Amino acid sequence: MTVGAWEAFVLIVRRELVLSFRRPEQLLQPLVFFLIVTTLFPLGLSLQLSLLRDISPGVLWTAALLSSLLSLDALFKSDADDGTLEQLSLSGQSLTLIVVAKTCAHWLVSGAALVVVSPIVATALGIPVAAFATMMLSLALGTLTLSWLGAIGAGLTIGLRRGNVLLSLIVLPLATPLLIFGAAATERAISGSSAVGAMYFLASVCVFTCTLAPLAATAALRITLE
Amino acid sequence: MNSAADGLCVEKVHVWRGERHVLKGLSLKVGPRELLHISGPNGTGKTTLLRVASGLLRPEQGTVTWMGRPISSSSSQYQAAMAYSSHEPALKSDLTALENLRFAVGLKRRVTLQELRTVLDCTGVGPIADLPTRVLSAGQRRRVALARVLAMRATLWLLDEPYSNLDASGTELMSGLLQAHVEGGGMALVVAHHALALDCNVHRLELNS
Amino acid sequence: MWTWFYKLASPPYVYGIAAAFVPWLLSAAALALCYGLVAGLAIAPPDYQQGDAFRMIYVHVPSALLSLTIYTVMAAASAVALIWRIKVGHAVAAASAPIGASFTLAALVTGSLWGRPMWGTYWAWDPRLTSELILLFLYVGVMSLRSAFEDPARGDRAAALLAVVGVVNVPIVHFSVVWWNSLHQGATVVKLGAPSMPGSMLWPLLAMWLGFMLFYGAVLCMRLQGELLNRERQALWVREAIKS
Amino acid sequence: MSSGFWSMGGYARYVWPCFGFAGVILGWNLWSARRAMAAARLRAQRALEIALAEGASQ
Repeated sequence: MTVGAWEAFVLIVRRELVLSFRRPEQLLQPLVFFLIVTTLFPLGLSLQLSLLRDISPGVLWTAALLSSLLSLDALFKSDADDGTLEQLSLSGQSLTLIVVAKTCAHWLVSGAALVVVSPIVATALGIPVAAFATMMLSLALGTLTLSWLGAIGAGLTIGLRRGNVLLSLIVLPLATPLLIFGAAATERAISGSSAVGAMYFLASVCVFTCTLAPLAATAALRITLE
Repeated sequence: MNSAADGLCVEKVHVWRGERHVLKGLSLKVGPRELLHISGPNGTGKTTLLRVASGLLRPEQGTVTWMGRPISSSSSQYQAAMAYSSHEPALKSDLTALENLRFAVGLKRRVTLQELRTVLDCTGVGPIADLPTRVLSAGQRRRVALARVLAMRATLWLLDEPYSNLDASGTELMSGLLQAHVEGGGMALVVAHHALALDCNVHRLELNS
Repeated sequence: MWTWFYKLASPPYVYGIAAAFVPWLLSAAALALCYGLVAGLAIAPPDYQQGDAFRMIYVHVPSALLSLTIYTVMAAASAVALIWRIKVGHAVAAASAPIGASFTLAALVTGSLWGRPMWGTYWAWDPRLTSELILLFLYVGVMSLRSAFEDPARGDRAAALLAVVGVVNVPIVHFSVVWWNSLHQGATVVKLGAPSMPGSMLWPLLAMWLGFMLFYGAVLCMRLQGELLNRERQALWVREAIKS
Repeated sequence: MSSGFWSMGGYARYVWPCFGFAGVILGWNLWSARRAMAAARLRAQRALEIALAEGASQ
């Protein structure tokens, strides 16, 4: 009679998606932030399109990291505030499964949405269409890694008052390899040379984080829940 | 008296809240067909004790065992057999009552929507099962939380102030369900201020500061 | 052997040896530092390339090494405290964090001063200095997380987990920064490398490094007594400790 | 001491501030460690007095 792990995983992901789409404006906010930040740079630098293209990978990736951070503290905070996180932790399912399901659902809603929106931003920054594929793949890997680093940070800062400032302070230093390899891959794609090297490094950081972060995020949750 | 092996047993737990020594070596035991009513003035650690019993809070010293085995090592069996309802009704305000139950109970056992509707009917919130819980009154939310505990079909109930916000019929419903649960072989640990009008096997644990 | 290790988990015992060690560590550190300074500044010959500017390695390299060593010690103490629930581990981690952050800052300032003659600017995104900067952010993250909680025990455990997660990421961050540096900065910028050194230059460096390590031990023992008192206020042994 | 020593081969502007700052860090560590120890001792004493007062009143 007890519910299997896969069944519980699907149920929690569905729960998160239903909850997210009940408040669509909260989904759009990080994306709009992503668009705004990327339009600030050209305004601030007032460069011609060709020069803009040189800095576009850095701008795109920095904006992507910052807007992903925005949506991260909603990962556990709303459930912790209304007590449902306790109910989830007592549901008989392992806490790791709950964390994995919630983080994957969060990535689908924030990271994947960001990747879908990124071509608009890319054209605004003068990135050629040929580079879109590599850029979007690298962004997908990058936002997934950041969702996992963010899950650890969010788990640690649940009950704190100004939690999301601290969340950024904790997560961003750990996300520097992401930014380096991601921006390098996009830059290589733009200049036409092969981005394979950077993509492999980015993928390895992503795999490394996705395997260890669930343990750390579960431990983080256990610390703040206890 | 039945032995400690077939119920919940809490032995000499100590808990500090920062500087305050909230629980000083407290012990309790609940067996089948028993209800333990924990009462006492505010701030004497009633909720802390319930959270320790549920496994949410790990005590600095002392042990909590279920069916003779410590709950820290057998948490999945323990969680499958118990239902915890905190002081807050713990419902997602954006989800409807039915969805709340579906996602909460669905993690513990396969349950059909029809079965959930009947449970919600039986606790008097059937007609509003499809409204988001934010529009419900506190009493109605308490009834939805009660329906969740019922739908879990757990042998052990851990209820924190289950009577709060309930009107006269709600209180009567609550007492009836508790009575039926305990007489049907279940166990319950209930934190409540006022006396429980139950005539089943009720033990009382008075916490004083 | 195990009883010695087991005793390390009991706060009063650790408080006792920490208090006893401080004078010895401090005097040994002072000795090593004096020798290192005199030998490094006056006796060691100037480098054929960097001239007397190379003497700045005698404070930069020990600070940089120490900043990384202290982070590792903090992460190890945190891991021990998390896994075996030993409170002394949290105290060691809490005591080490500010010391480590201060030496990271020292490494950054001395590094940029040392780089100035070579680069013409105080900051040229040298790969090691950039990693040192990110290490400083990690330290600040751990310290601010620890102090953000009202309940000190929970703050300890949260900071401990972050320290462990951080130490796993330090090599990755360092590698990615070095890789990133190789992308943009070609051979033009001389990397902040210590010149290959004959004995007369090397001994002062070892002495300074030893001096810094002993100094860290001394300050750690001092701070550790404070951290243990904070965490064991109700314990009986605290009464005797305060009277003495 | 020969003036050559103090000039540090023309790099005095960098070498002495460098060592100076390292000295500042060492000094700060000693000073703040001692201060932290004193503060902890004070807090422990105050907690002790409160505990004794409570003990006496019960």
